[in-house]
Amino acid sequence: MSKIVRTVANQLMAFVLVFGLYVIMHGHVTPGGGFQGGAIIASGVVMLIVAFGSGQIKKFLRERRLSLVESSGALLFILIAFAGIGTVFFYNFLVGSRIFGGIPPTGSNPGDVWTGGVIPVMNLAVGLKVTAGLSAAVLALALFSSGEEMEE
Amino acid sequence: MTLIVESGYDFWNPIIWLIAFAVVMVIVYFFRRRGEGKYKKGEDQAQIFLCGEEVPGAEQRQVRGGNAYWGFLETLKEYYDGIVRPHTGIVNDYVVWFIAVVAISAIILFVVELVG
Amino acid sequence: MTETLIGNFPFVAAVVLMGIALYILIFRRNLIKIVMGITILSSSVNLFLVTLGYRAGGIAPIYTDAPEGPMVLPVVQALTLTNIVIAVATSALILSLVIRIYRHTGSLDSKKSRRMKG
Amino acid sequence: MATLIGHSSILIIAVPLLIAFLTPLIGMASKKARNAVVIVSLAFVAFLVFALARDVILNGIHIYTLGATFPGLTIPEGTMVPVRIILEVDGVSVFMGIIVAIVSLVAVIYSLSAMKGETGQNRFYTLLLLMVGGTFGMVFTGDLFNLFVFLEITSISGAALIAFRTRFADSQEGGFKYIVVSAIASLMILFAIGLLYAQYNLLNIGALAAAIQYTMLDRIALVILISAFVMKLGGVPMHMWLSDTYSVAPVSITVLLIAASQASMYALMRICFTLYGVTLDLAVVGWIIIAIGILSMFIGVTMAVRQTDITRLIAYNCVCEAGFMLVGLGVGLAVLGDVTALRTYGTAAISGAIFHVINHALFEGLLFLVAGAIFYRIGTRDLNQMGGLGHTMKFTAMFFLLGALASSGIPPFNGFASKILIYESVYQFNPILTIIGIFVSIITLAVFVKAFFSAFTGASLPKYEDIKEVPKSMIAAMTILAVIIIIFGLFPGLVVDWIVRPATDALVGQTSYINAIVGVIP
Repeated sequence: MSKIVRTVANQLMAFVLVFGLYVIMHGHVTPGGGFQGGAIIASGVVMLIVAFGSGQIKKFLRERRLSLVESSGALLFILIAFAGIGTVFFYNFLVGSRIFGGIPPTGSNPGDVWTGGVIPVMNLAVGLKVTAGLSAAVLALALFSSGEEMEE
Repeated sequence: MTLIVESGYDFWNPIIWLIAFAVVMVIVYFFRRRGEGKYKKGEDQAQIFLCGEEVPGAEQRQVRGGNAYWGFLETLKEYYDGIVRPHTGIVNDYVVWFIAVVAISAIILFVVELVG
Repeated sequence: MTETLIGNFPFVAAVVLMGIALYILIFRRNLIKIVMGITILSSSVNLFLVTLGYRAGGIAPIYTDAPEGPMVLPVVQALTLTNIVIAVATSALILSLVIRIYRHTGSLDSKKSRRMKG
Repeated sequence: MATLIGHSSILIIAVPLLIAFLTPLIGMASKKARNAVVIVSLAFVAFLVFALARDVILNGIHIYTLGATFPGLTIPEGTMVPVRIILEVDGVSVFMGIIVAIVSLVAVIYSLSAMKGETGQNRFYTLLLLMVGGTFGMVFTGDLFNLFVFLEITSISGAALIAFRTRFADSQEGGFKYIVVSAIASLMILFAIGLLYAQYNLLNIGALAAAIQYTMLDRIALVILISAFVMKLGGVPMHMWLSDTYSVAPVSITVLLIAASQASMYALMRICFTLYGVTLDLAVVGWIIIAIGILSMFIGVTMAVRQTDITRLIAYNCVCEAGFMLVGLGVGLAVLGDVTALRTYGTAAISGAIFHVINHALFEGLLFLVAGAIFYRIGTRDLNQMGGLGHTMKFTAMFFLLGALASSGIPPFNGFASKILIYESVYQFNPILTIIGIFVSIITLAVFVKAFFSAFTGASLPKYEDIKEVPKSMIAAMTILAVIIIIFGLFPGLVVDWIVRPATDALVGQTSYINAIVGVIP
C-alpha cells in the first residue's frame, strides 16, 4: 500500500487500541466485553496487515509470542475460576474486596466501573486471549494466501 | 451370583463357558496328538506342494486384501452398486441426508399423530 | 393477520435465512461458499434466538443509565454471544482447512477435491 | 477427600482445560516435562472420575452449581427456576465419564511415541486436552446450552486434530468434513434448544423435563435433536462423514473421536429418556431409532466387507456397532411406558445398549490403535500392500485378533456379553431384529477375518522383513485396552452390577433426575 495509507494506519492503530481496551475494561457496565474488545484490536491488526503486508507484520507479531499471550490469557481466566473453589468453582470472591469490589445499586444507575468482582478481570483475560488468538488466526490466513507458512 | 449376566430370558456366565471350552480343547488335543507322531519337520512333507510346479515367491503367493471375498462381492454386485452410489464423499450430500432424515422422521411423527 | 405477520417478521426472516443457508449447503459445491452457508446458518439461529427474547417496547438489558420501562430477555443474548464466538472459531478453522485442501488438490470444488469415497 | 469429591465434577472438566493452556508454556521450556504433566493430570482426572463414580453409585446424584455460595444451591432465593450453570452427574454420566477417562489416558500414552516426529506438538496436546475436557463437559452437564457449548468445543478441537498432520491431503479433507457436519449438527441443536426455550424459558434439563408438555414445537425440537445427535454418532444414513474422518485422523485422536461420538450417544439418551421421557410418542420414536439402528448395522457391515483401507474398514465397523446400541436403546424407549414389558426385557435392552457403549469404545479403540501401529511401521493403510506382518509384529497381531473377536461377539470376550443382552431382550420385543443382529455379527467376523489374514498372515513379504515391533508406549497403550477387554469379558456380571445397572436405573428413573434439580414436587 502507499505511504499515505501506511502512515494513517500507523496513527489509527493507537485509537483502535484505546477503543479496544475501553470496550474490554467496561464490559461489565456497558455493552462489550473481552471478546468484543479483542475482536476490535484484532481488526486493527487486520488493518495493519492490509497496509503493510503480512510479511512485514510477521516480523514483529511472532507466533511464539502470540501463543504465549493467548495461553496466559486463557490460563488467567481458568485460574480466577479456580480461585473461587474454596466456596464453589467460578465463585465471585472479589465482591466486597478492594479490587473491583463495589456493589452496584439496583435499578437504573450511572454505571460504576469499580464493581463486578472477578468479571472485569475475566474480561481482561478473555480480551488478551481473543486479541492474540484472532490476530494469530488472521495473520496465519493472510500468510497462507500469500504462499508462506507461519513458523512453528 | 454377580458373575452372571441376567438378560431377563437367559443368563451368560463366561466361567462356565471357559470350563466347557477347556474340556473341548482337551479332547481336541487328544485327537491332535494321534497324528502328531507321523509329522516330520524339515522333510518334503513340510514344504508347499503346487502340482509339482515351482513355488512362487512370497510377493506372488500372498492373497491380497482386495482379492478376498471376490465371489461374495461379485454375487451381490447389484446390491453393492446400489449401496455404494450414495457414498459419494461429497460434503453437500451429507447435508442432504441430514435434512432428509429430519424431514422423514418429522413426517412419520406427525402422520402417526394424525392417524392415531 | 397482518399484525401477527409483522409481529412475527423476525421469525420469518430467520426461517428464510435458514432456507438460504441450507440451499447453499446443498447445491453449492464451492468450499468457500459452504463456509458462507454455515455462517449464514449460524446467523439465522442467532436472529431466531435474539427474537425470542424480545418483549414489546423493551430496552436493552443494561442498567447503566437505563430509562424506565421493560427490558428484553438477556439470557438469549448471552446465548447468541456465545454462538457468535463459536462461529468465529469455526469459520477460522474451516477457512484454514479450505486453504490447505486447495494447496493439496488444486481445487475448491467439493466434488473435484474429494479423495475419499465409497 | 470429601471436599475433593464434592468438587470433583467440575475439577474433571476444569483440570484438562487448565493443563491445556499450561502445556504451551511448559512445552517451550521442556518437552519431557510437558508430556509428564499431561499424563499426570489425565491420571489424576481418571482417579477423580473413579472416586466420583463410586460416590454417585453409592450416594445418588451429584449436583454442582457453578458460582453459587454452595454447590447444592440450584434455585437461589427469589427465583423460581434454576438460573446458574448446573452440573448434574448421575449413573449414566459417570459411566460415560469412565469411558472418556480410560480412552483419554490411552490416547495420550499412545501419542507419546506415535506423534514424536510431528511438528507443533505443543498445540497437539493443547487441542487433545481441550477435546477431553469438552467430552467430559458433554457428559457431566445438566444444562442444554452448556451441552451445545461443550459439543462445539469437542468438534472444533477434534477437527483441528484430525487435520493435524498437514502433509496428508486426506487428513485435511477429513477435518473439513468433520467440522462442516459438526457445525451444521450443532447449529440445528441450538435451534432446537431455542424452540424449547421459547416455550418454557428454561435451559436446565431437569427443570425442562418437569415442565415439558410435548407440544407441536417440542416435536419439531425432538426430531431435530434426535437427527443431529444421530448424525454426530454416525448412524446410517448420516454416517458417511465417519468413515472419512476416522480413517485419516492420527489414531490416538480417532480413539478420542469414538469417545466423543459416544458422548453424542449419551446426549441422545438424555434427550429421549430424561428430557422427554414418558411424555413422548414412545412407540413411534422408538421405532424410528430402531430403524436407524438396523440400517446402521446392515449397511455398516456390508460396506466394511468391500473396504481395502484398514482404518476405513474399522470405521465402517464402528457404524455397525453403533447400530446395535441404537437398536437396544430404541427397544428400551419403545416399551418405556409399559411397566411389565420394561421389567421383563426393556431394562435388559437398555443395559445391553449401555454396556455395548463401553465395550465399543474399548475394542474399536484397540483395533484403531493396531491399525495406527501398522501405519506407523509400514506407512500405508492399504490392505493390498500388506501381508505377513504377524511374523515380526507379534503383539500387534495378537491385539488385533483380540479386538476383532470381541467386536464380532465371540465368547468369552466382552462384545459377546453385551450383544447377548441385546439379542435376548430384543428377541422378546421382535424376533426379526435379533436375527438381523446375529447375521450382522457373523459378517462382522468375516470382515475381520479378511483384515487379519491379509495383513498379518501369509509368508513374510521381502519388503517388510526388517519391520520391527512398535515402540513400548504404543504397546503399553494397547495392553491397557486389551487387559480391560479381557477383564470385562471374564467378569461381565460384575461390570453390569457395578456400573451398567446404576446407569440403566438412572436413565429409566426420570423423576430422580428432575427432583435433584427442582426439589421434590409435592
